Amino acid sequence: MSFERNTDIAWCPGCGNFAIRAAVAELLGELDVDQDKILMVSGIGQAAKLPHYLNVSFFDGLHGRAIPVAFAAKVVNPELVVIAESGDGDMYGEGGNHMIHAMRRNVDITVIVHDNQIYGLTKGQGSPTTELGMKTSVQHWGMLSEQMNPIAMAIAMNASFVARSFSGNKDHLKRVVREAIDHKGFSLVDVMQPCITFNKHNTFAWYRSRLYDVKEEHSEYDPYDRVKAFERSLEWGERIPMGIIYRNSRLSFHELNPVLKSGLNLSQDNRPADVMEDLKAFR
Amino acid sequence: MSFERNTDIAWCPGCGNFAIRAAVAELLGELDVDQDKILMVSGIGQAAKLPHYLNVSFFDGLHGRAIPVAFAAKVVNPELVVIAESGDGDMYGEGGNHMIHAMRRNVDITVIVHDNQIYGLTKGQGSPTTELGMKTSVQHWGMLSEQMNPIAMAIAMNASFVARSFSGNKDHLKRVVREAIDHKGFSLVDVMQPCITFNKHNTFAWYRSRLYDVKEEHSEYDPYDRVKAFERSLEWGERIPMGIIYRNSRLSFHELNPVLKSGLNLSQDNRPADVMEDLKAFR
Amino acid sequence: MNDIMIGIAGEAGQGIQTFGDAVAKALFRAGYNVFTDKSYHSRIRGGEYIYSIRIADRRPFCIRDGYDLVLSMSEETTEKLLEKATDKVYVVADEDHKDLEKATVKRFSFSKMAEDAGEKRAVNTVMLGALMSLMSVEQEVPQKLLEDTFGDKEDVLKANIRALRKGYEIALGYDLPDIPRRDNKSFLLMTGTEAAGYGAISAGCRFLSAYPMTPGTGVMNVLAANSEKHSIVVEQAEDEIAAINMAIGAAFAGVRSMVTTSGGGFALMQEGVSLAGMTETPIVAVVAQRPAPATGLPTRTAQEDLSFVMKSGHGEFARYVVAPRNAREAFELTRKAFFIADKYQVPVFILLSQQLVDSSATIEVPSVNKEHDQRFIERREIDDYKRFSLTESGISPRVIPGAGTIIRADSDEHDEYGFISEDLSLRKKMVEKRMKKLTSILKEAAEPLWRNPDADTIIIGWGDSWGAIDEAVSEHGGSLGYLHFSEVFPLRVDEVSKLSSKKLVTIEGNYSGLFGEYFRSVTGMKTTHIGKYDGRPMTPQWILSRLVEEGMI
Amino acid sequence: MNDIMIGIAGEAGQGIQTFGDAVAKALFRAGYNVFTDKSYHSRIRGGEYIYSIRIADRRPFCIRDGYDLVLSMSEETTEKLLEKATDKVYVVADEDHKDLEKATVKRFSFSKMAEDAGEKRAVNTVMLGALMSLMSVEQEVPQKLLEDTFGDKEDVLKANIRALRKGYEIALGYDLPDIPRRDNKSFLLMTGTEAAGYGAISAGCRFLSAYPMTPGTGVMNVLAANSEKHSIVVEQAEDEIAAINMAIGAAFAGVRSMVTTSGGGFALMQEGVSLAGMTETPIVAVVAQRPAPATGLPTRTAQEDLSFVMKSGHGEFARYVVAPRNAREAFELTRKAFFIADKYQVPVFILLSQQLVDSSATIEVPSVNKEHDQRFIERREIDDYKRFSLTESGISPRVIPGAGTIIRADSDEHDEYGFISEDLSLRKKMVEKRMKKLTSILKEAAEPLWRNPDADTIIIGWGDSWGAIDEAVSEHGGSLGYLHFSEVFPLRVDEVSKLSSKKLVTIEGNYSGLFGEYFRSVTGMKTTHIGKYDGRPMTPQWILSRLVEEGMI
Ligand SMILES: Cc1ncc(C[n+]2csc(CCOP(=O)(O)OP(=O)(O)O)c2C)c(N)n1
Ligand SMILES: Cc1ncc(C[n+]2csc(CCOP(=O)(O)OP(=O)(O)O)c2C)c(N)n1
Ligand code: SF4
Ligand code: SF4
Ligand SMILES: [Mg+2]
Ligand SMILES: [Mg+2]
Repeated sequence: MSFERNTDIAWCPGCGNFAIRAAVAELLGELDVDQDKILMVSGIGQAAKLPHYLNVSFFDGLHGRAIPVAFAAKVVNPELVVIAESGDGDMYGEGGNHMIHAMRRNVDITVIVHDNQIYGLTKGQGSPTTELGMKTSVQHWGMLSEQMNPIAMAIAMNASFVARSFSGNKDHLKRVVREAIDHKGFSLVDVMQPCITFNKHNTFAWYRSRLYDVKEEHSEYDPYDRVKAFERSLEWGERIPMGIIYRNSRLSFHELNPVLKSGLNLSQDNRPADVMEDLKAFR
Repeated sequence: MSFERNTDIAWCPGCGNFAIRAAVAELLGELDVDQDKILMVSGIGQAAKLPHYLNVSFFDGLHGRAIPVAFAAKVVNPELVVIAESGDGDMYGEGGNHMIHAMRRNVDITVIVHDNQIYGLTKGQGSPTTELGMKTSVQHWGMLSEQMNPIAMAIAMNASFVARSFSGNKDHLKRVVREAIDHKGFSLVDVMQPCITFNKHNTFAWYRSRLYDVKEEHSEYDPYDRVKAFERSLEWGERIPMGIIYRNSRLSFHELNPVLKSGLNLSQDNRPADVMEDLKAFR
Repeated sequence: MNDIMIGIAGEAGQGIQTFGDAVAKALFRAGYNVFTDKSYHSRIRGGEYIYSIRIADRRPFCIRDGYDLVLSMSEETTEKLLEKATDKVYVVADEDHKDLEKATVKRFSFSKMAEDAGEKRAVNTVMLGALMSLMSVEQEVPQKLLEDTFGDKEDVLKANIRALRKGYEIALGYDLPDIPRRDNKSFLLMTGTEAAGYGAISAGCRFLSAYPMTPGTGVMNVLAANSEKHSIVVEQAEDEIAAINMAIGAAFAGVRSMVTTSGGGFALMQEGVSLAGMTETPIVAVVAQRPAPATGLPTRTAQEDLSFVMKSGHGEFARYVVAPRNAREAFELTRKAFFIADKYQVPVFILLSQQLVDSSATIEVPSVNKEHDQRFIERREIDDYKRFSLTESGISPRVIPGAGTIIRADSDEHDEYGFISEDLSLRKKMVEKRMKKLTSILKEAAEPLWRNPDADTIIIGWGDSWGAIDEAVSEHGGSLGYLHFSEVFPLRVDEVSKLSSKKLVTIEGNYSGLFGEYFRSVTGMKTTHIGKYDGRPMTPQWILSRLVEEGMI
Repeated sequence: MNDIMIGIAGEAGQGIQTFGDAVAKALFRAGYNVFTDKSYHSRIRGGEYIYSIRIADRRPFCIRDGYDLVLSMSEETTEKLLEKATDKVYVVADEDHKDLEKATVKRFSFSKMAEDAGEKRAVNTVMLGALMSLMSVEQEVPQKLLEDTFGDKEDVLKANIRALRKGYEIALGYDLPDIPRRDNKSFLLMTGTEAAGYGAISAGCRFLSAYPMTPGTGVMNVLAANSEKHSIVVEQAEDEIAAINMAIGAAFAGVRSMVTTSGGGFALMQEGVSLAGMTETPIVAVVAQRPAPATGLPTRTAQEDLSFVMKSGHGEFARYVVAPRNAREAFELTRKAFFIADKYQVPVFILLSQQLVDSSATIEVPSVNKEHDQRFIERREIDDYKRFSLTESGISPRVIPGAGTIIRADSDEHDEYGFISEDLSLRKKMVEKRMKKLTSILKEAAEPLWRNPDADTIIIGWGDSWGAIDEAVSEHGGSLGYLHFSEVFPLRVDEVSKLSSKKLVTIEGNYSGLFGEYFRSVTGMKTTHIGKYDGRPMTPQWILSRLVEEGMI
C-alpha cells in the first residue's frame, strides 16, 4: 500500500511541500515498521497539513505544540515511531520553547521542520528564519530581527541529532530522515522548502545553487565534533551546508527513565492501581 | 540616596541573592542616569523579588514574562534604562521562547538571570540549568534532562552581549552588569547564585573554586569571535568561565526601526491621530 | 427591499478578492448601497472563494440567501453555490465554461477580449467592464480604480483600460431590478478590519504587538501599513503570550497599545489578561471570532467566544467588552475602548468576527468623540507616589515611568505603593478597589438598541448579528422586535421590565446560547435560543424561517 | 461542639510543618478527630507560619475563629495571631520568649531539655512530648512517629526519644475540655493533595505533566513519589502549555493522564483545553485555586476560578467540572473525573483550593467505585475506522494508536475520520455531536447535598466551603439550611422548586458571587451574595456573623 493518500491537496501547485510529501511517503513505505505503528504529530500551517495527505495515524494539534504531544505519545508507547512535523513559524516561533526543551529531554522522536522561511498559511509574514531585510505584509521595511539559525541553536542545546536537508533533493531528504528515525533520541531535520507564493527570494534555484552535503564536500567532516559542527552551522549565504551537521550519543529518555527503562509500554499496561495498602500510611 | 530599600526581605539569610542586590544597588547609584529613568522588570520567583528591595521603578509581572514587558517599555520610551531580571526557571524555562526571540530583536535592554540552578520559590524542583543527576522533590532519581547552557544558546542566537558572573564576586558582577547596560543592544548576564536552601550542590565554595574570568585568564580572548566563544561556553566542570564570553556589533532595535530611528519617544509623543484624510481612501 | 445579490465564484489564487473589491468599490462610487461578504477556505490556492456583493435600495448590513447574478470562475464552486440559489439565477461565465445542472450558463468571450486588449491577465478587467456597463456605472469610475492599481506600469494600465472598454461593450443581458443611486460622498465603504484599525490609529494607538491569526491579522496589517505615517510600532511577536505582555509593557510605559488575535491566540493571552487586571494596566485586545474549538474553521465566522472573553483571565477584576454591530461601530467603539481602558485602567476587549472583519459595508463617516482622546495620565514628579492608592472610585491617579516619579506595579497582591504584600485586610480592600470600577463602567455603556419594543416576540442579540436581525425585523413587521447589544459587559439593561410577558428569543452565532445564559444570569429571564454554528453569517431569511420553526412568529 | 484550637505560631524555616504534622498525626492515632490548616507566606524562610490543629467531638472540616492554646515559636507571629484569639488563650513558649500584650505567656525550658537530651535541634520533640502528655496520648504513639522519621539515624533517634520523654514530664497546665477519643482504624488523616493524588494513582493515571505552581504542585509530588511503584511517568514541563499538550498526547496514545496547576498556570492551558475538547481527548486537570488575579497570593485560598474554569477554552465543547468538598471527595471525585473523561472523551476539571490542598482532615476511607475503572478503549484492528463517527450519544468508539488501526485527530474542524474538513453542514453535525454529550454527563452527576431544606434561609455553596457551611448550619439550627454542590458543571438542580419563596444566599470564596451568577443563569433565581476574598478559609463564626449582618438570619 502506498503511503500517499489520494485526496485533494490544499497546497499551491508547485509548492516545495509536495516533494517532502513524496519523500516521506516513500521512506515510510521502506521502513521496517508496521503502518499502524507510525504516528505523525503536526501543528498548524501549510506544512502541518502533511499527515492528512499520507496514510498514517496522526494527531494534528495546535499551532506550535506538536512536540509536547509527540513527546508524550512516544513516552507512553515506545513501540510507536513518532514523527513531529510542521512549519518554521510553528516550530521555531510559537513552539520555540518546546523545541529547545525537547532537545534536553532527548526522547526518541524525529522532528521535521518544513522551513520555507515564511508564514505560509497566514499569508506571508516573516518567520524566525526569514532573512534580514525581506519585506512582508507586516514587515513593510523588511525584517529587522536576526535570522534564527536552528541548526546552531540545536547544537547549542546539545540536541542529539541535527540535520538539514532540501525538499528539492528527494534522495538526500529520504536518507537524512531515515537516519533521523533510526537515531535513538531526539532528531531535528530542518528541511529547506520553497514557498513559491510568499517567499520569492528563497526559491528552488536559490537553494539548489547553495546547498551542499557536508559529508560529500568534506569527507573528513565529523558530526560528533560539537565546536566544528557549530562553526559549520554558521555558514549561510553563497554556500549552505546540509546533511547531518551534528550528532552525539546521549542516552535517550527511555533509556534513562526508571519507569520506562525496562521497556514498559504504558499504553498497554493500563490497569488501575490498588492503593488500599498505600492509604494505610495515612492511619 | 541609596538604591537599597530598607525593608523586610523575604530571602533566606545567606542566600546568594543578597550579594546581587548589593552589587546592583551600588552600580545603579554609580550610573550616570536619573533614578526615575531606571525601570526594572521582573517575573516571579525568589530572584524576581529583587526590585522590591531597591529604590527603583519596577514592573513585577508574570512568571517567565519579564522580557516582553521590558522590550516594549524600552521601545516606547528609549530614555529608560531597562533591566529585566529573574530566576533561571523563569527566564530559561517558562520564558525560554521570549529569551531566544528577544536576542533576535536586539532591543537595548539588560537581562540579569539569577541562576541558582533550581526553582527556589516553589521549593526546589529542577530548573533548566540544574545539573544532570541532581535529586529534587520531583526528580526523585535525579535530573535526566540535559543541563541547559544559556551562554551557548545565546551565542547560537547571536545575542549581542553574553556574559556570566557570580553573586560571590561583587566587583566582577558590577563590572559586567555595567558593561551590559552600556552595551547598545540586548545583553544577557547569567549570574551564578547559590541557593543555600535547595541547591546543596552548587554552593558558594563550589562556584568560587571553579569560576574564572576569561579575559583575566586568557588575555588574548576575543569575545567577538563567535566560534571561539562557543567553544569557551562549553566549559563547565572543574573550570567555569565568566566575564564577557561573547559580543558583537549588531545594530539595535531602535537603530533599525524606521519609526524610532530618529529618537522618537512614543511615551511622550502621545497625541491622537487625525485620520479624516486617511478615511477618504474609503470613498 | 429591492436588491441584487451578485456572487463571484472561483478559487483562491484567481485574484477574486482584488476583483471583487474593484467591483464593490466601483458600485459604491457610482452611488449604490453596497455590502460584501467573502467566503473562502483556509488555503492559499484552490478551494472555494466566493465574493458576494449585495446592492440594495436601503443600506444592507448583511447578505441574504440566494444569488441573482453569478460570475462563475470555477465550475465546481458555482455548482455548490447554486445549491442555495434562486431559480432565476443568471450565471455568467467565460466561453470554455461547462454547462451546469441547476442553471443555464451565459457564456461570453472574456478571455479572448482580454487577449485582444493586449493583456491576457486582464480577464477580470473585461468582466468588470461588462458588469459596470450592466449597472450603468460611468466608465470613469472603474477606470480610476485601474489607474490607482496600475499607475506606475503604463503599458499594463493601457491594456487594462482597453480591456475595460471591451467589457463595457458586452451586454450581459441580465434584467436589473430598479435600485436607486445617490451621492455617496458622506459615506465610506469599509470592512470591519479597516474600521477597527483606523479607529485604533485615530485613538492614538502607538504600539501593536500580535502574532498572526486569521481573522485577527487584518487589524495588524492596517496599523503596520500606517506605521511610519502615524508613528506606530507594530511588532510581530514570537507568540501570543509575548504579544500581550508586550502590549502591557508599552501601556505601562505610557502609550495606548493593543493586541489583535482570534480565539486560539486569545486563549494563550489569558494570564496576560489577568496581569492587566491586577496591575491595572489599560490595554485593548481585539478578538476576531471564528468557529472553534481549537483551530476550528479559520476563515469562517462565529459568535462563540462571548463567555470566554467575559470570563477571561483567572481571578476577578473589572473589564469592559464591546462587540460592534458594524464597521462604523467598529471604528467608534475601538476609540471608546481605548478611552475606557485609560479612564478605568482596565483591559478592554473588542469582539469582532470573521463576518464583520471581512465584510465591507456602506457606512456613514464615523464620528470622532473628542472625549475619548483623554489619557488620564500624569507626567510629573510626585513624592511618595502610590500607584494603587485606595480611592472612592477605585481609580488611582496614574503616572508613567520616566517623568520624575518612581512607579511600581506588581502581579502579586500589593499595597498602595505597588509593593508585594501579604497583609490580608489590605488584600480585601484591593479586591474591592479593582472591582468597584465596574459600577462606573456600567454607566459609560450606551443603551442597547430597541426596535418595535411593543412586539410580542423580541429577538435578543449582540454584536455583528445586528445587520441580519434588523433586516429580518424590518421584513416581518410590527409583531417582531429586537433588543440588541454592542456593549456587552457590564450589561446595561435599563428597561428590562418591558420584556416581561413577551416571547424572548436569543439569536446568536453559537450552539449554547451564550448571551441568553448571560442575559438570564443578569435579569433572571429565560429565553429561547436559536443558534447558527455552521460558520456562515446569518441572513434575514434564515432568521425568519427559524423563528417560524420555533413557533416564535 | 466541644473542641480545641491549637496554633503553632512561628516562621517558615523553623520546621513547623513537620512539627505540626507530627502533632496532628499523633493526636489522630490517639483517636481524636483532627483537622489542620496551614497559614503561611510565599517565602522559604521567615514570615508567618501558623499551623492550626483543631480537635473536636465531631469530625471537623474547617477551623474556627480563635485559638485556645498557642505554641509560640515567634513572638511576632503570635502577637498577630492573638489579635484574633479568645481572651482565655493560653500561650506556651520557650524560656527566652518575650512577654506579649494580649496574653500571659507560660514559659517552659524546652530548649534546655532538648540540650539535656543530647540533641539541641530536638526542641520541637520536647514540645511534642509536652503536648502529648497534656492530651493524655500514650507515649508509644509519638515515639513511633520519631522512629519512622529518624529510623536510619540511631543516635538522633535516641536523643529524640529522650527529648520526647522529657517533654512528657512537663505539665503545661492547660485545662483541657472533654473531647472523646475512639478507635480511628477506619479513618484516615489526609490532605486534599494526598487524597487527589492517591485518587489519581488509584484511577490508574500513568502520566502526569506539570509545571510547578503553588498550591497545585503537591499533587505532582504525590505522583512523583509513587512513580516507580505505580509505573507513572511524571514529567516536569518547560511551561504549562507543554504540560497540557503532553497530557493530551499521552491520553491520545491511550493512558489516563493529567495535569495539575493553579489559576495562572491554567490560564496558559486554555488553548490546550480547547484542543482536548475538539479532539475529544480525555484529560483531567487539577486546578488548585489561590487568590488572583495574576500572581495574587500564592499561598492563600480562594474560590475565584469557577467561571474561568467552566468557560475555559475558546469555542464550545462538553466538559465536566467537580469541586470536592473535602479530602474524601477529592479522592473519589478524582476517580470519577478520570471515568467521565474516558467515558465521554472530554476534558474534566477538578477545582481544589489552597485550603483543601493543605488541610488534613479525619476522613472515612474513601470508597473505590469499580465502575470508574472502565476505560472505554478498544485495542483492535478496524478497517476504515472513523474516530469521530456520528452517533446518537455523540460518543464515538475510541481506538488508540499502535493496535492495528489508523487513527486520526485534528484540531481543525474535521470529518468522521478526523480529516480536516471545510464542509459546513458537517461542521454543524460535529458541533452537535460534541455538545450533546452534556445531556448524558448531567445524568452522571450526583445530587447536591441538602441540609434542612425546610429552613427559611438557604445557603447555596460549592466546593471546599462545605466544612464551614455545614458547621454553621449545625450551630444555628433549623431555620438555616443549605444546598451544596461538588459536581458543579453541568449543574444538576432537581428540586430547585423547593427554593422558591426562601431567602437564598450564596456564600463563596470570591467577591462577585460567581456561583450565584451561574445558579441564576440556570434557574433564574436571584441570590444574595456573601463573599470572602481575603485569602483565608471560611469559618462557621464568620458565616453566621455575616448572615446576621445581611439580615438573612
Ligand atoms: C495559537 C495560534 N496562533 C496563530 C495561528 C495562526 N497560524 C496558523 S498557521 C500560522 C503560521 C504558519 O507558518 P509556518 O508554521 O511557517 O507554516 P507554513 O504555513 O509556512 O508551512 C499561523 C500564525 C494559529 N493557528 N494558532
Ligand atoms: C504561570 C506560572 N507558573 C508557575 C508559577 C509558580 N512559580 C513561581 S516561582 C517559580 C519558579 C522559581 O524558580 P526561578 O525562576 O529559578 O526563581 P528562584 O525562585 O529560583 O529565584 C514557579 C514555578 C507561577 N508563578 N506562574
Ligand atoms: S503558500 Fe507557500 S508554503 Fe503554502 S502551499 Fe503555497 S507555496 Fe506552499
Ligand atoms: S530558597 Fe534559595 S534562592 Fe530562595 S531565598 Fe532561599 S536560598 Fe535564596
Ligand atoms: Mg513556514
Ligand atoms: Mg532559580
